[in-house]
Amino acid sequence: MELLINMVLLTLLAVITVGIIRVRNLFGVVVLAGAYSFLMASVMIVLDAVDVAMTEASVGAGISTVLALGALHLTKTEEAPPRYSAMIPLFVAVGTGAMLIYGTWGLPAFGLADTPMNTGVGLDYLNRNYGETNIPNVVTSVLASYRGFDTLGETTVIFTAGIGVLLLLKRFQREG
Amino acid sequence: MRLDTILRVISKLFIPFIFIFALYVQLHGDYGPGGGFQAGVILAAGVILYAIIYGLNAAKRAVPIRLVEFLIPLGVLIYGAVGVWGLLVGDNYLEYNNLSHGNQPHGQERGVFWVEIGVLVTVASTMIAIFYAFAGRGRE
Amino acid sequence: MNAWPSETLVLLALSLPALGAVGIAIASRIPNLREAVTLTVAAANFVVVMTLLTRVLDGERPAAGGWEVFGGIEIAFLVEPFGMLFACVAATLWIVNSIYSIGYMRANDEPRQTPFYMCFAVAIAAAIGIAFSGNLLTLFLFYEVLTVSTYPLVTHKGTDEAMAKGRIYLLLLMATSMMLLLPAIIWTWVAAGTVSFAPGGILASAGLPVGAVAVLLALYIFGIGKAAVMPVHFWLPAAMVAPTPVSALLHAVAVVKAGVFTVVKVVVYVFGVDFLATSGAGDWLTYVAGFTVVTASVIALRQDNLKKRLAYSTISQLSYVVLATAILTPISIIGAVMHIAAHAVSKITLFFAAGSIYTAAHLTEVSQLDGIGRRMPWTMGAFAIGALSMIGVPPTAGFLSKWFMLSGGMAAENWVAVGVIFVSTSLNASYFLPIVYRAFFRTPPAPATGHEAHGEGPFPVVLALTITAFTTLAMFFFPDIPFALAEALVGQEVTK
Amino acid sequence: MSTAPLHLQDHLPALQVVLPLLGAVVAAIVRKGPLAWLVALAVSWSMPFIAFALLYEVMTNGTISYAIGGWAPPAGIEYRIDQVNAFLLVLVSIMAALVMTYAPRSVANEIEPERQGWYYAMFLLCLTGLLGMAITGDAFNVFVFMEVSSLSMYVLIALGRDRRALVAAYQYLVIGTIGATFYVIGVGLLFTMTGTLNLVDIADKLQAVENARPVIAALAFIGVGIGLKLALFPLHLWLPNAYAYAPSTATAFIASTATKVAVYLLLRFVFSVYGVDIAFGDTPAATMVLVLAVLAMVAPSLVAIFQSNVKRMLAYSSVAQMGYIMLGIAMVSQTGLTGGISHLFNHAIIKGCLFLSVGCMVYSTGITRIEQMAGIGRTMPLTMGAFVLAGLGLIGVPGTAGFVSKWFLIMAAVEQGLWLLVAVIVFSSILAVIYVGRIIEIAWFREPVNAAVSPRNPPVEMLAVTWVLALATVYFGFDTRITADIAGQAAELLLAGYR
Amino acid sequence: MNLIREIIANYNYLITIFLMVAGLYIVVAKSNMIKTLLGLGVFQTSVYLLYLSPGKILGGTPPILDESFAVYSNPLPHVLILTAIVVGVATLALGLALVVRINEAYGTIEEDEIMDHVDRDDQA
Repeated sequence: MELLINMVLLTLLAVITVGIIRVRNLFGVVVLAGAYSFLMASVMIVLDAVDVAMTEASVGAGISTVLALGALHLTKTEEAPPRYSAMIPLFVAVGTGAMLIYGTWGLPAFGLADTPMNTGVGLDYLNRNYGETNIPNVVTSVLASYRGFDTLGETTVIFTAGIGVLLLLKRFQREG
Repeated sequence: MRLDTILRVISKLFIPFIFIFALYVQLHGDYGPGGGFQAGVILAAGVILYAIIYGLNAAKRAVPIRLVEFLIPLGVLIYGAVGVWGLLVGDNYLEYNNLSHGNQPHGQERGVFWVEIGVLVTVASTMIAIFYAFAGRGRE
Repeated sequence: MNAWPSETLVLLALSLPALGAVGIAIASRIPNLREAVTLTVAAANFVVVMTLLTRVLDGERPAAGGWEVFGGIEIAFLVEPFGMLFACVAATLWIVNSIYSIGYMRANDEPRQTPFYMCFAVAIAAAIGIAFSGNLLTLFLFYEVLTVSTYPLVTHKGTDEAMAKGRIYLLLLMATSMMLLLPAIIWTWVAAGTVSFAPGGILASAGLPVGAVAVLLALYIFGIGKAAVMPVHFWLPAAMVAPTPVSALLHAVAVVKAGVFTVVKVVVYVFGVDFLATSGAGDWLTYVAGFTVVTASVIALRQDNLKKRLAYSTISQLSYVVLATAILTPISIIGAVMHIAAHAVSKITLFFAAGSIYTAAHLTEVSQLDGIGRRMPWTMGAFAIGALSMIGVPPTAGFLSKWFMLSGGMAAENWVAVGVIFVSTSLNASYFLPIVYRAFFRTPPAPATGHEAHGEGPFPVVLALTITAFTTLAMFFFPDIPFALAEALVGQEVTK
Repeated sequence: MSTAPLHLQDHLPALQVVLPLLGAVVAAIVRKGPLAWLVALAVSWSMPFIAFALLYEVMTNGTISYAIGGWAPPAGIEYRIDQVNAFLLVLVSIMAALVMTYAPRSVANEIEPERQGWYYAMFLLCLTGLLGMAITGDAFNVFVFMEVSSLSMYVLIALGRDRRALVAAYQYLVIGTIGATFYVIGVGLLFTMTGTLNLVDIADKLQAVENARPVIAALAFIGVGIGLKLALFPLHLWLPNAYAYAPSTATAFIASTATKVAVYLLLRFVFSVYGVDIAFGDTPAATMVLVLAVLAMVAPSLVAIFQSNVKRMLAYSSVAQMGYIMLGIAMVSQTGLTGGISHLFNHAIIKGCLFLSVGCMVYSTGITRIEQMAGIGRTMPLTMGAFVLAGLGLIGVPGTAGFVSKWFLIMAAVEQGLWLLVAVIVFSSILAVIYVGRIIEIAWFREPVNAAVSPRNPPVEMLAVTWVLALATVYFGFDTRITADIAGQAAELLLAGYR
Repeated sequence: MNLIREIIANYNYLITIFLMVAGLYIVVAKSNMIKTLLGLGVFQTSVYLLYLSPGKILGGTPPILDESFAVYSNPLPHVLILTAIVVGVATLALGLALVVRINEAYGTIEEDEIMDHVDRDDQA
């Protein structure tokens, strides 16, 4: 059952992506992107990544969409027809895909418990978490404590982006 | 016009709940899905909604831009400071074990709590600031 | 000064000209003071070098430096007889050339004289660095410094032509040294495990196959573009755009001498004469050098521009040195060494004369020189002496060196070399003597042809060229010092 | 209940990254340009001391491992410092300190007052990111700091005065993100196959992996991703405009550090994590990199000759110099790596000096186009004097730092009998002679024109810093203890791998 | 039959790869900057799947410890992807800001048109 839902949702994702490629009206594209994020979020729920799903929903479908719309509001909403043939890009993309298929075909099958990844550090966290931190949500404890430095970096990234956007867009009295 | 007023009324009722929800997500992050980042985004969403309905200037009156610009670095500062706190009690950077008189789990909870606060502050304020910047760019 | 340790003297000889450059820069506002600085430093440097000379003649081999740069390779100096000779040439001619420059630069009021004197001083420093260098790395370092410091001198005029020629000069010398010489040095390092000059050479024991040795030698010979062995000689005629004192520096004092000096030094101290002679890896050199000698002379014969003719004569005279080296007998090597000194003094005389003519009469072509000897007896007298020395007629320095080369060639039964020397001697005669003849025995054209009355060149100019001409003669009658040094050089060779 | 006293020296690894981070925060809070600069200056001058302390520690007591958050790796994030990255930390922090000293008036000249405070914050964030990438021993942590540095770099570049700066920043953003994502894909594959993120841990888990395909694919992705970051020809297209239109200080700093850190990452993965056997044993990687390196040494140099903007010319030469470095790596030999790594250092100094002297010129005259530089050497002798010295270093004239690294590279090629490579190396340095010589000729031997005639003198601190680097170029041409020697040790370490 | 099992076992990866290729294609092929950035988003999102899928254990539950569950999915990928999402949105915000500025400077957000302007600037 899990498996089936998972596959259905994924297929829908693929369909929407095609839409994103083909639609020329940028508003439409942004809306599709929002839907894409929602689907992605639900896939994440199926994959038991509830925190991630929540974030993806609020960020991908929420903030990103708002920002994109804001940007559209400041620029224009129709995509010009392509000037050059899309052969080379297609080649690049397909090449990457081929490399990926080559690479991923050796990956462990979906949903198994005894893969190196699921017997590695991840399991370790699950086992030791209770003794070391009183935080039932292992994601939170790993995020904020075991790999807290990543999260500091992540916060720094947000900080950087925030200041960056202000540097680029904020109007100071002198100009304008 | 009427529609608009309805919208305003509803949202007036709605926005406080958004903030409460954000608070819940923030504090409940230890036990269920959620945490500083998600809460921050939701908080920002609330303000953005307010701005969309009552206009940018109203929002800027409610949440002044200077404050936001001050909060962005503050969050990181809080986070970084927790790490320094770890140093001060003689542990490694970002180590929480002795933040609460050597009681490791408590120390961890305390550290995580403050860290999440830091994340919340930076994320929320950044999102708001970015929204202000984009929205403000349009005028004149 | 005699009390000072030799190491100090070596370092002093290296640093004095460099310091001189700084002094010149400081004094740039007051020309007289600036020239005073140049002359004093040159004189001081001369004294230092001479003091070293006495010690080297006493058999001392002063060393200095020894700062490790990487992986056991040092910046090191070792004064051996041959280097000593080159240093003497450079130090002596620096004084004379400075005197001459002062006269020339002022008479033709050239622009930007401060950078000129600065670069000149640096070039001298580089030349002495080459002379005293104790290993290939040090030599290469100063070799490139010399290239870089002379580039502004070549482009001194600042005209588009000067810059175009400057480009050729810089590119050719840089290209050869970086693309051929540097790999050759590194190859030597990898093969022999050292790059220090050693009597008898360092490659003999490296166990390279003969073919590889020949290739390596080729990398060296053509990598040392300053030796102007054809086909890497273009830069020398190109550099004729520079003012005469610079030409003198290039042709006599530093640059080309640095080239042939390096060639001889590499053959003697890196390959080792015996090793080359026995392995036969150097035989091809005779032909290349011989070809250059003859071809360059032929070209010189066809030049009407005086400085161009002198330039090509230089190319051929340089290959005399290479040829003499390629004969690979002690006698011929002595000849090579002697010829470096002999050619230096004679060729500088010729260039001084050419410059003097240009300054006084603004003439550049051979065909314009009819009867000029009457107006400028000193200049043309000196020119005649220089020319005779070039041809190798006694009583001039050129005779001695050629004599040794010939006897060396005979001894080695290297008939190619011998033949080349005979042919080119006749060629030399046929492109120098006509000039002397015109100058003295042709009647000067009527003033109508824009031949305004003029006398000798400026005093410093005439003084300088008289000194060098006199030296050219003196070296024939008192060849003891260069001879002693040369013998010391091969002496090590023979006893080895 | 243990509150041991605080021993700062034990926490230098953390401080190396946290100080600039907090510095950036403070700078962003104070907001006023001059104040922010003071903060940035204080922080960036503390960096070299920490870096040297770490280097000394490593040289004396070997590798340092620091567990962030007190969680022993692989559960926690480990900071792991050995000769290789200690060397890099020194380089990056020194460049930061120098550029920051140089900065105030140049920035005041190029950035509006209101933006300056945040500009310095961005600068420190960039520094944080680079140091973080260099110091961490955790594959994913690398990614996080890669993004910190990248995002701040995009902003720094976009702040250039020319409108082309915006486009350059945008293109760099797109390409940089693709690169980072490729890197993450690679790490993801590794993570899936090994179940860990700690580099050392990955290294020894890789032995057990029987199915090699995902592992090799991971290497490919990581390689391409980092290749984009370090502008490995032909993935360099973002670089020239980025360098050309960014503010002088940003260009100088980025050009001398960012690509170097990327190279370090590549070295780390290829040699330490994968090890020579896996990386080069059953893949054509070495040959491919060799070919690319050769192309990189020639093609961009040719392009550089025909540039009309001096900063762009230097940018293309940077791409070519990366070719030298990659060549040293691709020869997979002690000597080659020594050459490559020492060139990392030498090129940073040389390029830093060149861009800083151009910065002085821009400050005084606003000139960046080459034909306008006519005669500027006579009106600004000090500035262009430094340019000439560093230019000679770029060519690799003996007595300059550039010569040392070239010596090792040629030597490596000769050792392996790769005569063609020798030819390429020397040929591309002749190309350097051409494009540097062109500038020198125009700057010194042409008659000055309009703007170049009467420039305002560049401030003393700008000239001072530029000359410090110029003299360093000469100094490291003779004293190679902190370049070639340490590079040699680093090379040994890398060839040994993590196992 | 066997192939189908193979495909089911690797379905997540296949979709992941498809999304990657699609995203990359948008980035490289499209000239419109906003669309490019959205494509970049798709490209990054696909990585989320690459990390999350292998972390899923069939029959497992979200990694929130509780007596009533025994099998949990791997928490580590979740943490990493949280960070990745943040990076994604940060990049998007910055990119859009740049696009807005570019639009103000050049009056268009079509990259090939802008490159024409850039070339003209280079000539001038």
